[in-house]
Amino acid sequence: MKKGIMNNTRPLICKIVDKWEECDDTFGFVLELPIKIQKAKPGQFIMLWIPGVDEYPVGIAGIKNGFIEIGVAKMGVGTSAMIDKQKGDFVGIRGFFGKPFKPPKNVNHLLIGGGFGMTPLKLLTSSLINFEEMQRVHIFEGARSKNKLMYLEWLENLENQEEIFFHVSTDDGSYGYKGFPTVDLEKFLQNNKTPSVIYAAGPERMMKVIFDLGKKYSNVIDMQMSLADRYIRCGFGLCAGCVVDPTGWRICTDGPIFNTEQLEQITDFGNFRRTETGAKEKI
Amino acid sequence: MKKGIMNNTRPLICKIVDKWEECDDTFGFVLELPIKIQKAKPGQFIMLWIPGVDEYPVGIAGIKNGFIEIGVAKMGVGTSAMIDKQKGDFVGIRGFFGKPFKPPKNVNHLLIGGGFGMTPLKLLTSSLINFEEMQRVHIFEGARSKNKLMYLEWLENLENQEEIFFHVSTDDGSYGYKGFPTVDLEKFLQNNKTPSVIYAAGPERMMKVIFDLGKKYSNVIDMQMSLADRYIRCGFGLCAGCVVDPTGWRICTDGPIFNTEQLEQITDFGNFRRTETGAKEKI
Amino acid sequence: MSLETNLGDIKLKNPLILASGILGASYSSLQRMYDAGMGAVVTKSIGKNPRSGSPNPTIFALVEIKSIVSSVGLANPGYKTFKEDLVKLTEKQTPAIVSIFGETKEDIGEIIEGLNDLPLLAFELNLGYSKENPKTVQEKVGIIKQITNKPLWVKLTPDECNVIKIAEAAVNCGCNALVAINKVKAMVIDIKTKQPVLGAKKGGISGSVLKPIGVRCVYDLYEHFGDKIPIIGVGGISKGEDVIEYLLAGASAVQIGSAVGVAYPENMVRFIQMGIRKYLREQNIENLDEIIGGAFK
Amino acid sequence: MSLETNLGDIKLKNPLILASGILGASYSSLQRMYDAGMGAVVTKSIGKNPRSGSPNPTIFALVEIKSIVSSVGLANPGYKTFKEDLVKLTEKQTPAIVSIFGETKEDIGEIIEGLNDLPLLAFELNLGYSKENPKTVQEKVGIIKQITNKPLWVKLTPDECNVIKIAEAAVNCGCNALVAINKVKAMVIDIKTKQPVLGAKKGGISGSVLKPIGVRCVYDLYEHFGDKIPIIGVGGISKGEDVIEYLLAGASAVQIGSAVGVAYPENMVRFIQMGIRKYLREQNIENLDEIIGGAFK
Ligand SMILES: Cc1cc2nc3c(=O)[nH]c(=O)nc-3n(C[C@H](O)[C@H](O)[C@H](O)COP(=O)(O)OP(=O)(O)OC[C@H]3O[C@@H](n4cnc5c(N)ncnc54)[C@H](O)[C@@H]3O)c2cc1C
Ligand SMILES: Cc1cc2nc3c(=O)[nH]c(=O)nc-3n(C[C@H](O)[C@H](O)[C@H](O)COP(=O)(O)OP(=O)(O)OC[C@H]3O[C@@H](n4cnc5c(N)ncnc54)[C@H](O)[C@@H]3O)c2cc1C
Ligand SMILES: Cc1cc2nc3c(=O)[nH]c(=O)nc-3n(C[C@H](O)[C@H](O)[C@H](O)COP(=O)(O)O)c2cc1C
Ligand SMILES: Cc1cc2nc3c(=O)[nH]c(=O)nc-3n(C[C@H](O)[C@H](O)[C@H](O)COP(=O)(O)O)c2cc1C
Ligand code: FES
Ligand code: FES
Repeated sequence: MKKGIMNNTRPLICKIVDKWEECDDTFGFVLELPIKIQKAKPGQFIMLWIPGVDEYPVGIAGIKNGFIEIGVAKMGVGTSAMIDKQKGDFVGIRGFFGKPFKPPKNVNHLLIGGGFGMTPLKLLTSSLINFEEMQRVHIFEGARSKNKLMYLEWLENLENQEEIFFHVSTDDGSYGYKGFPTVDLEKFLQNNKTPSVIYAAGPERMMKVIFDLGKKYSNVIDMQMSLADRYIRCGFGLCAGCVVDPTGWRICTDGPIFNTEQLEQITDFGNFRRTETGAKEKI
Repeated sequence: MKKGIMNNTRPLICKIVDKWEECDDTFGFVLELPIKIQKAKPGQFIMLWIPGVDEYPVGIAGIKNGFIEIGVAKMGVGTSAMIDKQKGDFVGIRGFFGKPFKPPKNVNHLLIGGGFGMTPLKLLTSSLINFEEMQRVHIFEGARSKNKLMYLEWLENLENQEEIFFHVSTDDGSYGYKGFPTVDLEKFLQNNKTPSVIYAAGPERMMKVIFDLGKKYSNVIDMQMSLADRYIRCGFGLCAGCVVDPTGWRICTDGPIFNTEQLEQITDFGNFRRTETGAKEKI
Repeated sequence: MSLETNLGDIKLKNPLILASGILGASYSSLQRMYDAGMGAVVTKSIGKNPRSGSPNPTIFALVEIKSIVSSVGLANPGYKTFKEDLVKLTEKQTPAIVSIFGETKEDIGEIIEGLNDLPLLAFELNLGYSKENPKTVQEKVGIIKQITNKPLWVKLTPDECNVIKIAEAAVNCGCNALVAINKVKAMVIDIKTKQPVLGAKKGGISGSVLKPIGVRCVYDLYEHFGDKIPIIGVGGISKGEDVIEYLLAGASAVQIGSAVGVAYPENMVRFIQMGIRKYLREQNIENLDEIIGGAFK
Repeated sequence: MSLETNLGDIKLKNPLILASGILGASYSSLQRMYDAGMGAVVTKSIGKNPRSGSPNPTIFALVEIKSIVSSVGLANPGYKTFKEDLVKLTEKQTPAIVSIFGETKEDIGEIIEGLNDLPLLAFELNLGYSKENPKTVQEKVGIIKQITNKPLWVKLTPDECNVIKIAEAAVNCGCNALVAINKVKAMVIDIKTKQPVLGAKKGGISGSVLKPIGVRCVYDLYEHFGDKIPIIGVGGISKGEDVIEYLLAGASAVQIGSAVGVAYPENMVRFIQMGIRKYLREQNIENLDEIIGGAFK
């Protein structure tokens, strides 16, 4: 019983073996894992420790042969400290935490996100590509402008493949169509009546909009959304820092991925979060 | 590395499922092990805990299918408390401790002992009977008088079998021949020139006599003796309660079985022991 | 067979209480743990003012010894804000204990006054926060008992100078139960980066390593106080057998912390209860009273 | 690469010291551990008179948490008898520290006088024996420094009221190194028989659980005293990495206890040394001085 909890929860020190600018203020990193560990599933996250600075959650963009890929967007001290790190430097990780996306078979897979929400969607995309009986995969990425789009190159190369459709939008029209990614999503849902599942990751208010939109379409059989607008302390379900009301579910352990049925019960969704002190604030 | 130390060293609570008077002031017990554990080897011992009273070392007379047989001779409070226990009562055991006898192949096996020293020799006998290429097994048991002979019935029933010879002696002649068991042992060594190994367990002064005797015969290729005249506290090599000079070997971990080469280096053998305080005293 | 237990005038349906600081920062997680089968729940320690606590990392596990090293730094929203959560929690009749801390007796007095109108089961005074001695404890317990009629539990920390003396001061001033123990001072240094892992550098340890230490503390307290005051055992409980060990040492109830950090805490509570029931059945015990302090018989 | 370390005027060939009470009751086992590769060895704590110690069980392991619960009750033959062992040990130039304990300063004075003519490396004063406060420690350290010119190490126990204050008292009276930590109070109750397992009922815990607690204590001491006094770290060391963690926390050497209770203690010492060398090699460190207190940089 205990095994599950404790597994790998002390920071494991990893070497940064690759680093690149993914887009404005956002860097990709590849970390070398010092030991063999179980494979992470799309939607799970790690706690990233910048020794002497801070520790915070980041999603997993890729994992293969003892290497893990993450993407870090500059926010404050902690993320800046990571962005200042160079190849050869060491950071710690704890994880993998949380419940993953659970893609069913024989549906349209509609991935929609923006900002660092794209990191779990990248791993989900890779995983769907290897999916046996997969249907078509549609990715809807939105950002303020072109230089804020993550994984643009990667996704465009994927687009060559049969099963992937890449819909891209920017608020300022500097790339893709001008507008929110929900525009294309809605268009798709109107034109396509086969069963679809929406996977969303990004700012919670955007996800709330997507959720309300998705509910209008009966062909949307499930929505799975990654709630990342919560303060994460322990990552393994002990501290309640990340709890949502009124269900008492922990983002870090019962989430971060929640499905339609769950999201409907979470009245905090899109509305409230708790700060580091535990006080509730409007999202 | 740690695994070896810690293995099974907290008392494991066992039910007494059988109890019988083996001989005067000496009882046999069968304990039911609550969990599956590795098989004990002849010569190893356990620490027997009488809850609320004392804990002390006893040899293993038998082990099979989750049951362990021991023999306890009344000495003081601790052994009396065990003898007062009934079927259905619970006691604790820690172990198995120590290095076992290591019988080589193609030799005469000469087992000699008395008192509670017979307990490890019983398990050794059982084990030798199952030995593939075994030679003849000779058991030399001695006691003050008939009612002090352990495993008499068991050994006499074994005597029927081809390979076992049972030589029995008492100081008062009440059973077997009158005299010390060394008399028959020496006779055997004089008449039989094929390679022999002596296994001894009993009072240390008696073993010293046997050791000096065995050294006179070149056909005795090894002597393996169980040193039990030492105070045992931890049983797993931590406290030094049982150390012999000048080698610093621990009876409980490096012994209790030592071979000829080792015994020759232990100047304490047959001469000195340490008491509970650590002070040395003449044996 | 009954799992009921009494702590002075308080009757609990079973002896399991959620420990302070564990899933205790929101009404909904507290409610969840009560619904999971706890006999009662203790909130995170609440102070006078909001605190954001220690920088991360604040909590991580040491798998080898089944334990958790942490320093949350008493992050909490302050009693005024937290009251909203408490209102929601007590509306459902959930037996709730509010853990409080404060540097001065004035701070503590203010918190108690602010929360005294809620239908709480008890207050728990967390002494792990500042350096205490019998005199400071006397003052703090004194002021609380002056303000409120609600039961007061005092939570002891093993790092303190002479736990028995601290406990005596608390008991003499009318505290209604002793809770032992809080975390033991600890820290971990990462040798590769040469840095303390915790953001606060120093912290405390909880989980399995605490069991032999907590049992000892409860045993010492029971030896000293006997039936004079109920004791609540805390530290390293993760199975039914652990609960029994604490009861035998003299605890009338227990609190569970670190073990709750699992994917399915509901199952953990059920697993612990099953262990207790199995033992009681095997030993033919009808009532927990039969074994409380049983190691002294 | 060198493993040498200095404790004031004392130079050790490596930082590993056999802890008191572990294979320390006879000259031959102490010699054996020195030959196995320890930098020095500490004897079992020796008192004025012979003591047979606690009834058995006195020592057993808790596998789940890689730790040992024990109460040997300071069994020892008394300094007069033990002197014979010390003569044999020091004849071979083995760097030996004698651990001593005593209720009164007079007892302690008598022991020191009785052993002062031996070529010992140091005395170690075990404070785990009776309840100490800064004043009693001052008296005991004072009398020892009056009688002997040999270095005096003082071993702290975490159960004590304010370790820093006790340490200050010792340092102010001229002690030459601090040793931290001794066992933490603990006990185990067997739930089937409802009995405390230890013959003495109560005891202490050592082994892996002590590492985060001991590291914290060393870190606190180094933070307080800096280079003013050498610190020797003890508690839960079973591999090279553990030694490094203590050095980073501020220890100049370490003592190893529970980990020695294995079939082949020689291999254990070699394994720990290998771990240290591997780390130094990987980190390009020539000298232990480069990392002592490194967690503060
Ligand atoms: C499940 C999850 C997955 C995430 N995945 C990624 C990712 O893949 N890439 C990425 O760049 N970012 C990700 N984030 C967000 C990232 O954790 C924050 O941006 C980061 O913590 C900011 O830290 P800072 O010190 O740079 O900024 P600060 O100035 O400290 O804070 C900026 C913002 O980040 C929030 N924040 C700070 N610490 C935490 C914390 N421990 N937990 C949650 N929020 C925090 C603050 O509340 C504030 O809103 C994820 C967050 C969650 C909860
Ligand atoms: C390796 C070994 C195997 C043994 N096997 C058996 C056995 O199979 N059957 C059996 O009946 N006895 C065996 N003994 C001896 C048995 O341990 C003692 O007879 C028993 O400890 C006496 O305890 P008591 O309380 O009855 O007597 P006490 O009055 O306490 O002591 C009587 C004698 O036993 C010795 N003794 C007491 N406690 C211990 C201890 N912890 N360790 C060693 N000696 C102790 C005392 O030094 C004294 O000489 C063995 C001893 C050893 C070392
Ligand atoms: C992350 C964490 C936070 C804690 N916060 C508090 C707290 O706010 N107040 C308190 O009295 N105890 C706090 N504790 C201590 C626990 O209530 C409990 O006493 C301790 O963890 C031992 O129990 P356990 O071994 O079951 O975890 C905290 C413990 C942990 C692990
Ligand atoms: C069986 C045993 C006996 C001990 N005896 C003594 C002692 O006599 N004097 C002393 O100062 N410490 C004694 N200790 C404490 C150790 O020296 C050491 O401080 C403690 O065990 C922590 O180290 P470890 O985790 O490496 O064992 C003893 C420890 C054990 C396990
Ligand atoms: S971050 Fe601690 S419970 Fe989720
Ligand atoms: S009994 Fe402890 S070392 Fe042998």
